[in-house]
Amino acid sequence: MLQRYSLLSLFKNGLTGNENWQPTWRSVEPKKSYDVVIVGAGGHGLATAYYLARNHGITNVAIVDKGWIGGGNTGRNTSAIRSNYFYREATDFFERSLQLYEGLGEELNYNIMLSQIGVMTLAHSEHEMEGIRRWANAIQINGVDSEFLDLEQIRKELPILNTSVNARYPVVGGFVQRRGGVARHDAIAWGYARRADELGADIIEQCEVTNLLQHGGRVTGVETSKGKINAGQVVLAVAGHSSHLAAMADIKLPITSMALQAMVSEPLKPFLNTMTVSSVCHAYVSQSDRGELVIGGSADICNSYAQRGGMPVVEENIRALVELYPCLSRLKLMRQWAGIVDITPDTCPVIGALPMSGLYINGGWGTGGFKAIPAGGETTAYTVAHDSPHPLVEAFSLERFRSGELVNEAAASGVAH
Amino acid sequence: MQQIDCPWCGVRDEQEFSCGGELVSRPRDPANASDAEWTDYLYFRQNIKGLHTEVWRHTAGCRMWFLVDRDTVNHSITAIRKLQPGVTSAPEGEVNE
Amino acid sequence: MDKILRVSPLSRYWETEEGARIHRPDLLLCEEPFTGLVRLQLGRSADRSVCSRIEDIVGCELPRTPASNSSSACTVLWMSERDWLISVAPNDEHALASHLAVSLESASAAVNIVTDSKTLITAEGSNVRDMLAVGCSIDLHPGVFTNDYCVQTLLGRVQIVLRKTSIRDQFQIFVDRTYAAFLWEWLREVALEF
Amino acid sequence: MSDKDFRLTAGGEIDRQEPVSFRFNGKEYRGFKGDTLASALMANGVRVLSRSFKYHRPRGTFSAGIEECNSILQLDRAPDTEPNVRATMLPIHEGLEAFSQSCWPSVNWDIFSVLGWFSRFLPPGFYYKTFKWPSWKFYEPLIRHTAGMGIAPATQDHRTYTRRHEHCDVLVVGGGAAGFSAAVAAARSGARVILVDEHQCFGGALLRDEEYIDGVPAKVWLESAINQLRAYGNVRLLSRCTATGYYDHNQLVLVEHLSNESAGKSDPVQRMWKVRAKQVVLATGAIERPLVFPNNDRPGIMLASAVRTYVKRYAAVPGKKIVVYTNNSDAYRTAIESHKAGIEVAAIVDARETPQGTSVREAESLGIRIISGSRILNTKGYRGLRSVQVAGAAANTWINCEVLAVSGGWTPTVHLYSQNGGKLIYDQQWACFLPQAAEDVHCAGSLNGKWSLAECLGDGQKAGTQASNRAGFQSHWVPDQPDCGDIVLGDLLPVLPDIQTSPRKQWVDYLYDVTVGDVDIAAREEFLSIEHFKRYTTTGMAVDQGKTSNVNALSLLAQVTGRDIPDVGTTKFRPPFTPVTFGTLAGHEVGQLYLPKREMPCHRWHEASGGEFEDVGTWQRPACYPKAGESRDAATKREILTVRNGVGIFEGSPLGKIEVSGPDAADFLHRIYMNNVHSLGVGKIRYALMLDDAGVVMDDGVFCKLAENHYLLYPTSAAADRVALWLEEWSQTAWPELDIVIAVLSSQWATCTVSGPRARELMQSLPSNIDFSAEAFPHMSYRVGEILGISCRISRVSFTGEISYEINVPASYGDGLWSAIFKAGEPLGIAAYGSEALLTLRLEKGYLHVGADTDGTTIPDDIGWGAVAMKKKTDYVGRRSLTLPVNVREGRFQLVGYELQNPEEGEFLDVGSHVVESGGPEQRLSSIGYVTSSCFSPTLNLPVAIGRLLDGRSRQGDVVEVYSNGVQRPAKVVEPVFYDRESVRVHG
Ligand SMILES: Cc1cc2nc3c(=O)[nH]c(=O)nc-3n(C[C@H](O)[C@H](O)[C@H](O)COP(=O)(O)OP(=O)(O)OC[C@H]3O[C@@H](n4cnc5c(N)ncnc54)[C@H](O)[C@@H]3O)c2cc1C
Ligand SMILES: NC(=O)c1ccc[n+]([C@@H]2O[C@H](COP(=O)([O-])OP(=O)(O)OC[C@H]3O[C@@H](n4cnc5c(N)ncnc54)[C@H](O)[C@@H]3O)[C@@H](O)[C@H]2O)c1
Ligand SMILES: Cc1cc2nc3c(=O)[nH]c(=O)nc-3n(C[C@H](O)[C@H](O)[C@H](O)COP(=O)(O)O)c2cc1C
Ligand SMILES: [Zn+2]
Repeated sequence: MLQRYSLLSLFKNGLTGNENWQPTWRSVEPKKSYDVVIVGAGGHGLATAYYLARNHGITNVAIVDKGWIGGGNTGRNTSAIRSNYFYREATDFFERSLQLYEGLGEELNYNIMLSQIGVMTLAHSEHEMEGIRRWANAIQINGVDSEFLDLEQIRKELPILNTSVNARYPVVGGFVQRRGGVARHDAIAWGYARRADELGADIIEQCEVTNLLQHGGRVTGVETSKGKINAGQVVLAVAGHSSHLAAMADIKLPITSMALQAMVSEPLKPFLNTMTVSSVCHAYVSQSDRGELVIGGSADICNSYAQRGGMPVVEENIRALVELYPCLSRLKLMRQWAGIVDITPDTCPVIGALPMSGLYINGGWGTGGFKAIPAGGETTAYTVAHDSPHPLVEAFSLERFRSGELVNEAAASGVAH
Repeated sequence: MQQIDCPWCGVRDEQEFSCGGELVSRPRDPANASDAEWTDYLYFRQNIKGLHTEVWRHTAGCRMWFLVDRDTVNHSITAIRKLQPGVTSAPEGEVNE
Repeated sequence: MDKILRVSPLSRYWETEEGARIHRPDLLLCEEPFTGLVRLQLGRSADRSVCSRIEDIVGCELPRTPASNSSSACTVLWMSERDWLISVAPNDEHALASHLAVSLESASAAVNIVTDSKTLITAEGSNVRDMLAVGCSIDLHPGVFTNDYCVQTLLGRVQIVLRKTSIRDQFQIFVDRTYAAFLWEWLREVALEF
Repeated sequence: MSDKDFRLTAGGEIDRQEPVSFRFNGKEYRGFKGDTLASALMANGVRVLSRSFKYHRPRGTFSAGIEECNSILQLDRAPDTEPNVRATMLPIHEGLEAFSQSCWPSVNWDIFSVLGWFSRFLPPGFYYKTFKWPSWKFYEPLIRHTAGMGIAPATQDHRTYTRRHEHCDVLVVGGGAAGFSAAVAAARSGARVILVDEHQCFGGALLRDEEYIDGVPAKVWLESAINQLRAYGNVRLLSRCTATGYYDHNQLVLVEHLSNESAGKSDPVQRMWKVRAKQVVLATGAIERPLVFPNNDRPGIMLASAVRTYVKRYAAVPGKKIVVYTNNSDAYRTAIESHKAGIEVAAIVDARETPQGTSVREAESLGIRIISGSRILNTKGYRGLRSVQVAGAAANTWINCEVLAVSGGWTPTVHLYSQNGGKLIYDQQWACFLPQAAEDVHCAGSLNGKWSLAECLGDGQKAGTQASNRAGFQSHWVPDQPDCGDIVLGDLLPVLPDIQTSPRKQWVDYLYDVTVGDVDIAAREEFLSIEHFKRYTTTGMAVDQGKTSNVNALSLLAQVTGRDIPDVGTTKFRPPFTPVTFGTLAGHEVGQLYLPKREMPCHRWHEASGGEFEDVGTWQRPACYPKAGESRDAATKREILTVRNGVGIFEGSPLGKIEVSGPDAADFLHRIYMNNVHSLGVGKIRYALMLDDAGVVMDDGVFCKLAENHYLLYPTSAAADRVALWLEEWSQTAWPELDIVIAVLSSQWATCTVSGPRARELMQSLPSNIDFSAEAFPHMSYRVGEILGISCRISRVSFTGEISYEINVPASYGDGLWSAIFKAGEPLGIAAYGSEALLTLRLEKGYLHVGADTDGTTIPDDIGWGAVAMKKKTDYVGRRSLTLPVNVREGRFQLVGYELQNPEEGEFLDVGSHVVESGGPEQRLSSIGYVTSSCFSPTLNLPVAIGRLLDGRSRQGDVVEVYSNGVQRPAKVVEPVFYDRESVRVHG
């Protein structure tokens, strides 16, 4: 039985010397065989396991990860959440995800610290404002909140932003999705893990998949550093490693892996209550509940599986930040890191069946799959349970790269987040 | 930041270059290439974890394209070669310009 | 009608008291407007004989590596494969270009006057390497960046051609004219440190 | 030394002739030049400098270096303030002002310290377990209030920061004994050497330890090494310079602090060095490790080496009575030095049963009381240590003292080494992680687990010699064997509290208040991976990044989970080694220098004539030229009407100019352009599309045939650079066999466009050898000649729909030519027009603007070029993609015009509005098209717009709903041309 978390449980446990806290999840050794093996215990893998159990009653499931759960991009992203996409297909999907996020803390009985501080996109010229208008109007038409802001409103909401008309790139306007924001990245992984575990799924850490087992055109399991595990169905939810895993089944993907960096400043007393995004001054920034500024920008320039980045992007991000917020120049960078993101030509995910029976992918999230975790898990679980795509992700099949029916969000989401 | 040894100009900082991604070849006879062959070239990549061959251009220097054998895991570069006539690769469109 | 005046990209600074000059202790930068420039590019079929014809005209060998060669009349800077920039005294580029064009008549080649596309800034003084190193990642050590060496690189994120002349502590910076004013502002800011 | 005086009367590297006054928490104090803020406050008897993050416990200085976890202060007053400054690293200067952070109302009386009482209800990660109902939103403001450390400044930073690129053969990080002996060895071989150290003075541990090298004091040796190195031309020594990051291909980033004083504009305060080193020697030393015991965080509890440093280097006295608590012999030196300085040493408490080593013998001989085989059980003293409780023989006695100097051994500073991917191995004997030998990095000294000076010197020599050899220098230098006396080090006994039985309030991570109890809880809750543990408890996540806490934490985690320390491992080391100021990372490239910008050849004319500039890509272009008192709109309208009715002049210099020549030039371009290249005659111009290989329209421009196999391409301004690279790319990578030359001449030419019904009249009035008559020089043709005595190239192409001449002259004549034409045009009422007017002019005529009216999905057929695209049978770039299913199906977004219905005067559709339709059971709106260009046409006195619409060509005449920001307006779908549909005027 799951130990409920609440103010009361904190109090009771405090009185009894905090000795009765239960494991958040059990890290176990693999069984011989499962109905479904999910490769990758990031947000998407864990959420898939949770929804498989909760929505479809499939509980004989293993989630295997080569490292520790949430140690991939889920544990290293700038945690921006929004649903302000351009195309209907993308908006519907990401809006579903945001709605799930809004109830997730309660549902998981785990505080994911969803902080709907709003995501404000800035325009630095009339021309850019026109592009932004097209984008923001699309969002409104798709039934999602997006609010135009003129310069005066922006000044009022963000007095420390450089809104001088003499700036190198003066701000002229923008729009905001108020329901956008951030959530605590680790809590997503731990919260889903806790519930997936409770519902019966096995979480297996330090277990690297080294090969995909197949027979007669069908996937039959995985070979791992902890031995062979048989499976009826296998889901690849390995983000930057998607191509590497798919290659084990001789499948090529429309994905390039690149290092995307993020960085934090030293912790500061709260002073920034909105996330801002700018494509000219290419950086986005928000302040976490612990006080550090969380900063992101563009990816490093070439293919990489090294979870570290170089200086050019750091300098570029910080320069952009200081340009937007000149008063931050005296603050200090405390830590920088990188994750390996799986970028597709249209910057939209690939979800669904792969050309091998029983094998599915949840990947191609690129720079923006954290916000997608609840819906990604939900739709992947559905797709696996029904062996047919969930209506929300039909447009995101691998097949679109054969017919050319790309969902070209690249134009709409100019900034990576 | 990486350092790339341009076959013409010598060792320079990564920032002077553009990376064109992994080496792919454009079908020789596009008109007779199947949709699958064509989209393979346009969109699908091996995206190797480990040593692979990719194309780079020395954009801020001699503007020449060349091949780099680079390990995508540790970024070590094992070989750099000029493009030989006959070795074709496909221009990458908008990458990092 | 009045004769049409030529205007260098840093002309606005020439109208000030100090001119297009940045003067600091042990550092002097100065625009040398209208330095004659000819761009010479050869096609694949151009062979050795074409090169020797050119070498006869320019009076020195065409460099094959990032370097420059000089004759009494001109300096030839390597730009890329089969691609050179030739600098001459102001106004001498016309004669050189037509001379080259005539001798290359049948060959696959392009000879273009590009005087107006760039401007030349000379930078000298014992602080010059340190100043350039603020925004240039090339190794400028005198033992490495020797006389006549020349590279295309970035300075303050602007593309330049950088050449070491035979004069002690003196460099030439060729910069695209449309970026020249920006680079100049950058140089002025950076030079304050020295 | 009086009771109030915490400064020794002699000794230290401070300049007693130069007093410095400064303020802390509003009170004035005095120190000396050479003091750090921490040493100066110590010398003034100030013990509480800060409060901890979670429980607001009083804290005092803990270390004497970058590992400081307590004395982290706010510098200067708000709003010009700087948070999170380490008092231990900050040299004082006259007028300096600093404040404690995270406390209210004051550091001595902090109301939030009540949180300490509730600590049992605030276990690690408590916030994950609650605050979910009614919602996090409800609690967040409260929680946030307690978050963070310093206060962010609110004003612009006026200091400057600079940078420097540097190359060297050998970079030595760390200026201690090992670093210097490495640098000397490398420099002797002739290699280019850089040595950096983060402190004000070189010397590392030599500054605190009394050592001798070959009979002379180590400091004398150091002095001579520095002088020796300075004498080499190829050596650079940098102090107050931290190597913050070790990146790919041996790039290291160094941050040098130049001065403290609020400097004038021209004096940079910091310099970032980006060094490319052939070889790297890391001699970063080791950081002393605290011991974990109950209430081990009181002010006065300090690292043993730090106590020594304050006494020896700053002549500052941390307290009148000292107890040393150690598990190794090195800390005995603290007792010895303190004793020699006249500070009372109450006892040395040693966890080992039988302490051995040179220093132990020396302490014994000085008569210092040694309590071996013992532990500290507890401490007392809220705002400053008063006494410690010692276990063992003397029955848990309390010993009074003001300072407890602790040493739990040493943690090699492996950060940079690990950042670069170096592997670590665990050393059981010294209970620490050490670097493994690696290729291009050479580790030396304490970093390598060498603890005696002699070993460090030898190790440094070896590393320096190896590094220079690998960098290609022959070092023929025979290493000397330094004699540092017969030192016996003794051993080390790891001591960790037993988590199960001991009290919880024993600090592991001081800054974020992580205690032994928290380790226990995290382990119970399955946060067993060290990375999970770190994130759950926040150990090592504060500004010190766990420099003193990480190893204790992982050792405890190993203990409580029954694993070996190497199995638990370390957390990932990441740059920067110590925090780096944003301003330093931004460098000079802020404000107007943020990104390079380009000026057109006639920039100064525009400037002088009231042009209002805007950024168009990288270009500075005049949007319009308002006259005094004229609004932008009015100016634009005037400019448009002048072009329609008279003549205007526009600078189009950003247009690309690329010449392609050579025997295969026509073949090459035929493969590049969608349009036919072969069929164009000499002197003629053709409008053509360039696609990318996915079939998407990339550029529309014109090209001109100058001669057989000699073409001049005019890509659009926005695409000029990209097209040049694009042509080179295809030529180099796909068709290297084609014999062509691509000459990019875009900057060589200035382009002045004269346009309007009276353009010809104006051209004919200028002295020229070109015949401008309609017959001799028709639309879409090209002439070379002279104008006003300058050689020029003129093309008759039009972006306005009027007769236009694009005059190209060498760029340096641009400004002169422009002025002359303008003067000549004055009788005709000429006006200069800017980019705003041009956009309207081209929109009225329905001329497409690639990038605005098209996007990354637009193929030729969508904009009405489908037939041409398919007519050419041979392959060209993008052709194959045009037959993919997506590109041949129904339901594409096609170019159309829109006429707003029932407009008010001056009203027009918003660019960026959508055409909407509602459908489905919920009558949900959906977008079926966009408005991509729109304006109120002054020429037609009508609103005009173009855009793309789902199957738009078949909807001509329909009235559709256009949506923008909640408002819907009807518009009629029309042909995307509004003005001069038959193109009579351009051909005129
Ligand atoms: C710096 C950065 C910033 C970002 N910012 C945002 C943002 O602001 N908003 C947003 O929405 N998204 C953002 N993203 C993207 C987002 O983080 C990811 O899209 C998302 O976390 C992907 O989740 P996942 O579960 O698919 O992958 P991951 O969390 O990466 O999980 C994949 C797991 O697969 C495991 N794995 C890999 N190979 C194997 C194998 N062979 N065997 C077993 N296991 C294996 C890995 O160990 C890993 O744990 C950012 C990403 C980065 C790197
Ligand atoms: N006996 C023991 O137990 C023991 C333990 C530790 C040290 N020691 C003594 O300490 C000395 C060690 O000599 P050493 O040279 O190896 O180390 P060191 O500590 O003397 O010098 C290292 C120096 O490098 C600096 N540094 C570290 N990281 C840096 C960075 N990223 N950028 C710039 N500077 C950086 C440090 O501030 C320090 O000044 C010897 O004298 C040794 O005897 C003895
Ligand atoms: C939103 C967010 C906030 C973070 N805040 C901190 C922080 O306050 N302190 C810190 O040391 N690291 C912080 N990190 C970075 C982590 O320490 C770590 O670097 C990151 O998760 C990547 O893991 P790795 O460095 O172990 O590879 C943060 C990471 C994220 C994603
Ligand atoms: Zn090159």
